[in-house]
Amino acid sequence: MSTSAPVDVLFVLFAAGAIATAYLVFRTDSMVRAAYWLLASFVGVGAILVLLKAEFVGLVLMLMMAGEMTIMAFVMVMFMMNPAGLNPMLMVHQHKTAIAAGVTSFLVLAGAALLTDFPNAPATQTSRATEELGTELLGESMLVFETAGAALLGTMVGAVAVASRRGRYGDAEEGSIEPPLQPDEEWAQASAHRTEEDEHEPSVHGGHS
Amino acid sequence: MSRVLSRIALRADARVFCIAGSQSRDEARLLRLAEGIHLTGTPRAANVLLIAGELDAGLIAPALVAHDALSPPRATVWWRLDTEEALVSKNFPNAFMEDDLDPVPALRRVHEELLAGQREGEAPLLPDVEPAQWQGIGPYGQGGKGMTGGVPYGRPMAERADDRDGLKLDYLPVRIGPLFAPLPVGLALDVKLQGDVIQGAAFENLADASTDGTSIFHRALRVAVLIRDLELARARSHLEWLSDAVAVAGAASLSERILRLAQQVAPGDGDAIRAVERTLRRRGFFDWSMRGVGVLKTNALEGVSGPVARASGLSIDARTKEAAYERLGFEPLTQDAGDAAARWIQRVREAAQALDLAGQAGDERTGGSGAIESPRGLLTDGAGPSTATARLVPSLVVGMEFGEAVATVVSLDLDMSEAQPLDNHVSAAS
Amino acid sequence: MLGPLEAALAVFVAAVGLTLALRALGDVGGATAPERLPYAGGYPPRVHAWSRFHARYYVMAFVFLAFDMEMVYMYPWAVVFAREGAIAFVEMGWFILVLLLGIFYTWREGGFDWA
Amino acid sequence: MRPYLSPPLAVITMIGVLIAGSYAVAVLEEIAGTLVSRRPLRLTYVFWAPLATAALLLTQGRTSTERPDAQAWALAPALLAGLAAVGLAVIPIDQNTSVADPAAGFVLYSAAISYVMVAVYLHGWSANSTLPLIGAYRFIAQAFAFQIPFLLVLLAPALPAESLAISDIVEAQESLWNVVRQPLGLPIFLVVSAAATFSLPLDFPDAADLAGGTSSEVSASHRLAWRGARAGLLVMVAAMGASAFLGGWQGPWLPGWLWVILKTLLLLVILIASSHTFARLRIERFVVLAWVVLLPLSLVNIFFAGALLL
Repeated sequence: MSTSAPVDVLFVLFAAGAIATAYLVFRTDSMVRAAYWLLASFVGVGAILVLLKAEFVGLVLMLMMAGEMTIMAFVMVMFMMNPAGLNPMLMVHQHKTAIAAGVTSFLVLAGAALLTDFPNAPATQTSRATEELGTELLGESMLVFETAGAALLGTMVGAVAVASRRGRYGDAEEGSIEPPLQPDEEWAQASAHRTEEDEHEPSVHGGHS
Repeated sequence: MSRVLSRIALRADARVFCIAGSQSRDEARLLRLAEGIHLTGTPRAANVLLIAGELDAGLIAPALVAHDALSPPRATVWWRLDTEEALVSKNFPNAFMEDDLDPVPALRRVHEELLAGQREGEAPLLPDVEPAQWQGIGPYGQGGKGMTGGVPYGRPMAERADDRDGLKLDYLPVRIGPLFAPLPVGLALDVKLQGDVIQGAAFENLADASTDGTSIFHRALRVAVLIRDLELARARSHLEWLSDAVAVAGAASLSERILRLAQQVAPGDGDAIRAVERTLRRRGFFDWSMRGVGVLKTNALEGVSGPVARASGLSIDARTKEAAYERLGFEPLTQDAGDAAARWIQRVREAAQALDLAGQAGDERTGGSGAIESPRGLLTDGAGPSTATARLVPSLVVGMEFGEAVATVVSLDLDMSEAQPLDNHVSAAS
Repeated sequence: MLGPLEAALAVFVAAVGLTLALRALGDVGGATAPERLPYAGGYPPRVHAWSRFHARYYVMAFVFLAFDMEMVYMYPWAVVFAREGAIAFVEMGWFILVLLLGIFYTWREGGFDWA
Repeated sequence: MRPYLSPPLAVITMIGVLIAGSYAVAVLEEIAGTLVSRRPLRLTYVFWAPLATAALLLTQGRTSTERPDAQAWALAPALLAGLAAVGLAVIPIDQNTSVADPAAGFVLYSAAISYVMVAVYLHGWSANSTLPLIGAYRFIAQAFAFQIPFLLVLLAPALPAESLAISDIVEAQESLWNVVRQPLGLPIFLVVSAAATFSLPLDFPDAADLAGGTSSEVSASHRLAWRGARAGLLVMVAAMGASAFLGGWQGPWLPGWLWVILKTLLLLVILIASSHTFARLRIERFVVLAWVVLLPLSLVNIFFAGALLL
C-alpha cells in the first residue's frame, strides 16, 4: 500500500481533530457549541473518507451534517434550560457507566480494526466511484432505493403528524382528547378536566429550590 | 500603516448615527440625501453621534446608551436647530455644537479630526458599573446558582411562559426603541418575544407632548391658510413617510429617490405620484410585501381617523365638511382591505390627490375652525390623531413575527409627539 | 496525493486564517460595561438573549431532514442518468413523486407556517 | 488526474480573486444605489468609496457585547470567507485551468453552500443580543427553504455532462448553453442565490427591520470582514451561475478566462440590480414559496432536462 507523506500527515491531523472535537462536545456548556463541535468531528471523519478516496461519500457526509447539526443545535436550544451554558453545568450523566461503556466499545472496535485481516486493495480511480454508486442504485439495489423513498415519505408524514399542532382538522388537542367516561358527559368537560390536571404538573426549575 | 489607512479613510463617508428630537425629525430625515455622510441603522456601525434639535426628556437616557454603543473613537455633534433649552449640552458635555443650517460640514470636520488624531475620542458617558453584582457568586464564580438561577454575568436569565402551540419555552422581555431606527422616534415598544413572535406587547411614549406644533396644519387650526400650501404639505408628509417605510422595507436607494421627490413636488404634480404608485406596485411592495399584514377591521378603529381609517373603509375626512373643498369637488378616497398594503396605497393616492387639489385650489383658503384634517388624521386644538392610532399598536402586534410587527407599526405613520403620553399594556391573546 | 482537493483545502484554510487576521486588526475598544450593552434602541435588555428560543418552523426542519437524505441519491443518479436512460428517468420520477406527496401533505397540514 | 494549481499558487490566486470580487461587488452596489436613487454619479467617488470605507472600518475600535461567544463570533465571518473561497476554487477559470476542480466538485460546492447556514447562525447567535438572534433564526428557516431547490437546480446541468465535475459541466455546453437547454434553470438559480447570499430582496437575517440583524452588533474590522465575506459569497454564486448556465469559459473571440469574468459580472449585475429593485418578501411567505413553488419547479426543470436527453 502506497501513501504519500502529506496524506499521512493530513490523516493524523483529521483523525486527531475528530477525536479532540468529539471530546469537546462533552466539555462545553453551550448547546450550540456542543452541536457544532460534533459537526467539526463529523467533518474530520468526512475528510478521512476523502483521504480514503471515497471522495463522494466523504463530501456528502460533510454536506448533510451541516443541516443535521444545525437542526440539532436549534432543537437543543429550544428545549434545554440554560442553553448557552451561562450557568456552568455538566454535560454528562451517569459518569462511570458512560466512561465504562465508552472505553469498552472503543476497545472492541479498535480490536476489530487491528485484528481483522483487511484485503490490500488500494483505491486508484476516484472519479468512477460516484458512477458505480449510481449504477448500483438504479440497477440491483433499485428496490432498496425506492423503499428509501417510501420510508422518507413515512418520515415526513410522521414528523408532521407528531410535531404539528395545527392541521387541516383543527388543533391537535381536539383529536387527542379521550372520549368521556359517561355517555352523557360532554367532551368539553373532559377536556377541561384534563387541562386542570396538566397545570398541577410540577414545573421543572433548576435554580430556585 | 495606520496613518496610511487614516488618510485613505478621509475619503469615506462619515458614519453617523442620528438621533432626532421629535420636533426635528423632518430636518434629520433630509440628511439621508446629504453627500459625505452616511446614516447608519445601528450605533455600532457609526462613530459620530448626531443629535438633531433639542431632545425630548425621555430620550436623553437612551441617547446616552446609544452614545456608548458607538465604536470608538467616538464624537458627538449637536445640531442645535435654534433650540433654547439645553438638555443636550448638559448631558453631552463634549458635544461639538453646530448652529449652522447644514450640519454636514461639521460632521465631516469631526470625522476628519478623529481620523487625523486631532480630536480625542469621547469616553463612555455612563458609569462603568455592571448591571448586577455577579463576580464570585455561584460554584464557579459566574454569578449563577443552579441551572437557571442567579444573575450570570450580571443579568438574569429568561423565564418560561406558555405559548400558542402548546410548548412552554422561555420568553424575552425586551424594550425595542425609542431609538430603534425602523420605529418612530419616541415609541418604546415593550414586547415579550417567544422566538421571533411577539406574545405580549405594550408601549410607552417617550416623546414630549407638543401642543403647539409649527407645521402648517397646526397654524391652520387658528388662521385660514391657502389650500394650495396645505395640500402641498400633506403630499410632502405622505411622501416623507413613504420614504421612511420603503427604507424599513430594505430599499434604501428607492427611499432616497422618493425623499428627493418629496422635496421637488409642486401643486399639480399628481401624475408624478401616480407613477410612484405604479413603480411600487411593479416592484412588489404592495402584493408581495405588505398584503395581509396588520389587518385593521373597522370595528377596531374607535377614534382613529386619517388614512389609517380610510384604508379600512371608513369614509371620514374633516375636509368633506368644508365649503372650500366642496367647491373643489373633493371626495375622500377609501379602500376596503385594511392591511398594511392598503395603508401604503392609501397614502400614495392621497398624496396624488392632494397635489391635484393644490393645483386646482387657486386662492381658496381653509382653516381657523379649530379642527383640520392633517396627514395623519383629525387634528384639533390639543389633540392629535396619533393618540388613537398608537393605542392600536399593542393588540395589533401580538402574535406577529418581529418583522411583520415592525412593518405594521411603520404602516400606521405615528408621530409620538402628537400622541398623548400613555402607557398601554396588552398581553398575549392566545 | 489528493489532487484538486489539496488545493481546495489550502484555499479554505488560507481564507479562514486571513479573515481571522483581518478581524483581529481592529483593536477591541469598548471594554467598559456601558459599551458592552446589547443595543435594542436605547434600553438595556432585562435578561440574557440566550434562552430557549422558540423556532417556529420546527416542522419544516424535519421535512428538510428527509429531503436532505434524498439529495444523496440524486447525485449518483444524475451522473449515470444519460447512460441508463428511460429506466433511470422512471425510477427517479417515482422516487421524487413519492417525496412530493410528502411536501403536499406537509403544506396541507400547515407544516410550513410559523407555529 | 484533473488539472489544478499547486496549493501556494491556488491560495494566491483565490485571495486575489476574492479581494477583486468583493471590490467589484462594492462598486456595483454603489453604482446601482446611485442610479436607483437618482443621485448624480460621481465616478471617482464610486471607485474610491469601497477602499475608503474599508480603511475607515479598520481604523475604528471593535466593540463587544456582554458575555458573547467570542470565538464563535470571530469564526463566523472567517468561515463565510472560507466557504466563498472554496466555492470559487472549484469553478474552472479557463479550458483545462482550474484552481481546484475535483471529480465531485459540485458536491463540494453544495457543501460550501450548506455551511453558509452555520456561519450566519453563529454570527447571529454569538452576540447574545436579541436582534442578531432573531436574524440568526430567520436564516435557518431561509436556509432550509432555499437549500434543496438550490442543489436541485444545479443538479440539472450535471445530467447532460454525466459528471459532477464543474469543468465537465462547462464542457458539455459546447453545442448549447444550459440557459437555453434548461430555460427554467437560470431564473430559479437567481432566486435561490439571492437567498443563499442573503441579499435583498431576501436579506432576512441582516434586514433593515432588525436594524441590521446578525450584523447589528458588529463594528469596525468585524463589520469589514463580514461584508467582505458576504461579497465573496455573491461572487461565488455568480461564478457558478456563469459556469452552470452560461457556458463558463466558452465563447468566441475572447480568451476563456475573460469570458468567465464577463459572465460572472453579468450575473452580479443582475443580482445586484434586482436587489435594488424588488421589495422584500416576508420570511414566512418566502418559506412557503420556496417549498411549494421553487422546489417543484426545480424538479420539473430536472425532468425537463432529463427528458431532453432520452
